[in-house]
Amino acid sequence: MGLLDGLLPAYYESILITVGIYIILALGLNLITGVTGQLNLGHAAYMCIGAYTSAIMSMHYGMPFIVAILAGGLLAAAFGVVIGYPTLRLTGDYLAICTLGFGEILKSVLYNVPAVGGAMGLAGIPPKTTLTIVFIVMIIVIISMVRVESSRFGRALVAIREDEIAAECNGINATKYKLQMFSLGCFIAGIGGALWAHKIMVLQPRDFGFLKSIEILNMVVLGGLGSIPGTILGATVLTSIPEILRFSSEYRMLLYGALLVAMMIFRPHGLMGGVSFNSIAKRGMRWLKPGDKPDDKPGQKGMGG
Amino acid sequence: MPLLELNEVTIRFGGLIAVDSVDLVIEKGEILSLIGPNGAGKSTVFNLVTGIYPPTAGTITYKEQRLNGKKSYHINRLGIARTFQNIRLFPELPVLDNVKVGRHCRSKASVFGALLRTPAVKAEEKAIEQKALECLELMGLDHKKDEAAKNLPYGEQRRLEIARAMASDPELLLLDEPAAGMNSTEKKVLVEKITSIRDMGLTVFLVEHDMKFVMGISDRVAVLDYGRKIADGSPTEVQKNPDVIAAYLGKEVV
Amino acid sequence: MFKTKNLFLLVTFILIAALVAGCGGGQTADKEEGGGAADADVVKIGFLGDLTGDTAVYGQNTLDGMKMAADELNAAGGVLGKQVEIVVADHRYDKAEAANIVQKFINQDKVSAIVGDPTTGVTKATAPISNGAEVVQMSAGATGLGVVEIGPYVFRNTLLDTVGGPATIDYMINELGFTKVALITAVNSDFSVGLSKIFKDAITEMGGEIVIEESLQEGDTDFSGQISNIKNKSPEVIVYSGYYTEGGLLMKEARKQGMADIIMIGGDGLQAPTFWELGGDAVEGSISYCGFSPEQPTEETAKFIADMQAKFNKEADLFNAQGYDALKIICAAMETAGSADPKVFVEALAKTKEYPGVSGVTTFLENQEPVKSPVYLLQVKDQQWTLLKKVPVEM
Amino acid sequence: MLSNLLVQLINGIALGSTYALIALGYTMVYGIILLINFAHGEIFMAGAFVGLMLVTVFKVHIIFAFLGAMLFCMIMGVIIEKIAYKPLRRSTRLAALISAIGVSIFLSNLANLVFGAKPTTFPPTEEILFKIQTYELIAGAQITNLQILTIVTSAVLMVCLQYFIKKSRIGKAMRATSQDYDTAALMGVNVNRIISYTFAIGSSLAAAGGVLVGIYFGVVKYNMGFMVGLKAFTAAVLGGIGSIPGAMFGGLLLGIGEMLAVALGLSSYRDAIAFGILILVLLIKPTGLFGTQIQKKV
Repeated sequence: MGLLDGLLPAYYESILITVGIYIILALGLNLITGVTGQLNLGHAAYMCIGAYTSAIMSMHYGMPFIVAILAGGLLAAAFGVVIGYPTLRLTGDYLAICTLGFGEILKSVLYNVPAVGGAMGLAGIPPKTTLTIVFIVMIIVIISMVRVESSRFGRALVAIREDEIAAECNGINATKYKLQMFSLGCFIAGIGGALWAHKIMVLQPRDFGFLKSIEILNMVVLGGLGSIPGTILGATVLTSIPEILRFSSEYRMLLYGALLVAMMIFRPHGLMGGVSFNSIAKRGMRWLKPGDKPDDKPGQKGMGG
Repeated sequence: MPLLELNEVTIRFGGLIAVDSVDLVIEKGEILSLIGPNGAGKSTVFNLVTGIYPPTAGTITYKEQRLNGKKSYHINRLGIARTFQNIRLFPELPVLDNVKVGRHCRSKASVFGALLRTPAVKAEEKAIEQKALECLELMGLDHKKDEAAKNLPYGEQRRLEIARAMASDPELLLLDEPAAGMNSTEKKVLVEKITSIRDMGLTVFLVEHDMKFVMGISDRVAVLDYGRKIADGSPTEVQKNPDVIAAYLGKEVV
Repeated sequence: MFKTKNLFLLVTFILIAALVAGCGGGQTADKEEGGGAADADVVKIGFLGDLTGDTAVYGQNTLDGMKMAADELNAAGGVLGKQVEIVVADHRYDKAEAANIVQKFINQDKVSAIVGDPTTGVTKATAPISNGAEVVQMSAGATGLGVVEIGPYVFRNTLLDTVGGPATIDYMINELGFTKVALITAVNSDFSVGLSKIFKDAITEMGGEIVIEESLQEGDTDFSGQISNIKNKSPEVIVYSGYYTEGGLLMKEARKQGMADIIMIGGDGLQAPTFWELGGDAVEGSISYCGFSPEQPTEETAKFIADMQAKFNKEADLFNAQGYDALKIICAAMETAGSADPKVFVEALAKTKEYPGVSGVTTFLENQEPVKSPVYLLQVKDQQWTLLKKVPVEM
Repeated sequence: MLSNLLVQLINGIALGSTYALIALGYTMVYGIILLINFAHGEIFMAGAFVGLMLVTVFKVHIIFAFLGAMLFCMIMGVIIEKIAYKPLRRSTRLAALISAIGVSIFLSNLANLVFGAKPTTFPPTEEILFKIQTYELIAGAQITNLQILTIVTSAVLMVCLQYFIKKSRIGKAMRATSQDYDTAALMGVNVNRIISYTFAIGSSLAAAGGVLVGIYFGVVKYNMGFMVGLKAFTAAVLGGIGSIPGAMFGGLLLGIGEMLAVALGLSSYRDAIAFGILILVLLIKPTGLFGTQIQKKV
């Protein structure tokens, strides 16, 4: 059994798992859109690829969960390369609409492939995603993102976002870096999708539509583009708000829409725009730094719940 | 053997010939200035050399290598670094990180290296920081290393661009109007800095409007007008050249 | 500078919290329309459905039916002497949210049973959770494969397509004599894809011929292309496996393009007034199967249709009826077992026999599958479903 | 087969002309403030509902309902701009985009609350307009009077718009603003007013599209704006966003492309084909069919 599983009431555990998965997904998108500035409106497509791949791996080939997760991430990354290679030379909104288009195409194709169940989708995926596993993966992804951010690679990505021509003139092969970044972002999305698949147990193409991509994008923008703590906060807030607003059933999405507008007007750079873990650390805010919490060192992997 | 050689280089934008079969030679260790009226094609020459535009005709050779068709990042790695007329820093990044980016082509940690943070990567990162600090010190900006580049005053932003370019250990430094918008004290400092850069063994190729600045610093001056080179020689020779005077004061003088 | 940032975050959270508190308060009052009884005196039943997403229309209608049932029960003294309270939650067709909701129903609200979701996908994503927690979940509409197999606490109240589909095709081929068929599927609807397969097998088995297969997307409105293709192949009948919205639009388009006499044959997905509201004269003569007949209504059905009209000012549809029945069947089982504890009343529920619901007479088989017998074949005449044939079902 | 192709071509033109009407709004707004106005599809939906309400509740003649819907959405578009976009004029484009998405979510859920999720029906065409008739064209192909009406109305509106943009003072100011926002402002163009005009015109065209689609398909739904909006935006990009003839052409091309896909028996891949066309065009000509190549300035 996992270290964290069963400590909390099942409802909270379920929400925390969802939050964790969304943090992972949002961090992947933050790398693409926040750090490198390439607007991606089709992030859910890569999540979808990861989810389907891992589900097939678990169900048809009986692979261990870790293999299924990695396979999901890798195939999503491979698709990221295939899609990214021709499209990443487009800029701004043209890239955005291409990523959106790919998402819709993928959905449309999945409806027509009987091998993955068409509209009925895949069902009976073993529920292997536990809070412990999500937490471990999330911590790994957060640490990776922090490391990327403060590396030569991360600086190159920000340079591309800030001024692509100046970046090229300073020795950065923008096309190559964008492609690497895009596939890394897609890899993370694929992993998030794999965790999702093994929590929800059922996959249908319509779960991964444009709205899902927008939902993840909202998390990144709300938290503050390019800011890792911001993205984590954004994912947490936006995943919990609908849960908190649960009782206003009919008015919930109405409020959600209004909240987005208000947020952008009063705080266009997001809740924590420009805040990084390093800057928090520098200010002595040790309690927000990853690795400080006692639960950060899980002794063993949780299997099954 | 010259360091950089432009041989009948031409570029056309639609019907407009921005640079018209220009020949230009830069020798190692000199300071060459390219001057000319507005729209003469000076910055375009820089953009051709740094691979932003591919030339329509002609060849550009750097240390016996053809630069035609090479990408900007490749050219940077070969040892050419530049600044921009309309400052192109990475505004949201801190000053130090701007310079660290400049070191990019002289370091090699990959994505995986960044993720694993191997000792080699850590050592490289340290070296990058060291180099970046040196460059900042050289341009007198080390006390501002943690500030966001966008918050620097104009003159310091120009100096930061030079620091960033220096971080890649270039042999040839292209400076696009480095003195623009500076007051005379700042210019004086800048002249010192550029001269000391040349004394470090670098070759400096600059585009400038300010005649006094150009004449004071340059070993040689070339003049462009309507995309054509109309003069090339020592500052005093160029100042006396009737074509140059005509280009600056108007055709009716001729 | 950092302080202002902190302050801002604080203010944001307070605002959000206030917002939540405000809304929460308003809604709680709203949903306790059965009377403000204390927790111990109510039987809580969760409604799991989509109120704002792609499938909102099915969710909203199921909920309306459930509200009707709860009101009636409460007016008559409730269940086991307690008031019935519906706990409402919207998952906007997001399975992650649906899973969270079910966890909340079970652990926070401590519901006795969950009614919902009409779609097979969400049911499959949530039923394993309720089954694991030993709480009854009854889907009011999921017709796909592999639902009740999830476990002993999972039920569904719907007419199974494997029963109604072949009966309808049999009537079409052997009594109406239509053999050249155009089959249309809504590719993004699991219900339609499943039913199309049943239709297709039945057609080929009984000697019919599918001259053209077309597909559409649920939610689209432009079917001119599909109809043009179909017209080109001149079939004798259009068989459509999806829901009423697209069904009505398809027939309207067919008339527009001059296919004057062709009729549509479909599943119980066509069972809603929307079908002729959208299709108008074009759907006259169309046939579908269903678990009940409004023309020869049982007492319950007649009353239900009238009450829906009175309470919500709308004509009852299939989802209204299935939601209504689901809640009542569960409550009846509670009465029989004398307990609102799912571990106790689940046995009584599984033994439900010939329950006279408004969506048909329901019996649960050994494997929990529902059977509604007889199956009624209905035809649209003067914008009403009229009885064509009763087909008894062998159990 | 040939007649079927012709019929599908006509179907495609009818569908495409509604895409084009909506695409114009996207393209005009984008041309001026570089914002993908995601709420535009919802304005289209609102237009359809307003038209429907005017016809059924207020018993207005369809022509006045059509104009009424255009007027209503004109005001609505301007108000949306003032509330949700204007305060964001100087912030990042992504912030404005998210705001637009917020408006879109808000409006469609508002419609869901007010009208319910159930599709609402438009009165039959013979009651509000005329009886549907089919006319034979060459080679057995047919066209209905409703299709003719849809195509002609769209075409008339688009010609009017083109004339307005080219000839009127406001139109010229719009073109100036879209070419260079700051310079136009410096030259004395009241940019705020021009933006309001842009939203007004774009929104009223979307409303016109909404009512036309409502009549044509007979159904109005709270989420009808989403996919149509996405397709119309695709059409705008296809044609070269910012270009008005581009939007018209892109709309038609997309409509015809979809219908040809259906004609070839690929109706279940319809969306995939629509977006596939888009991606291909962008890869071959990154600024869209009618877009102008912008020389990167260094």
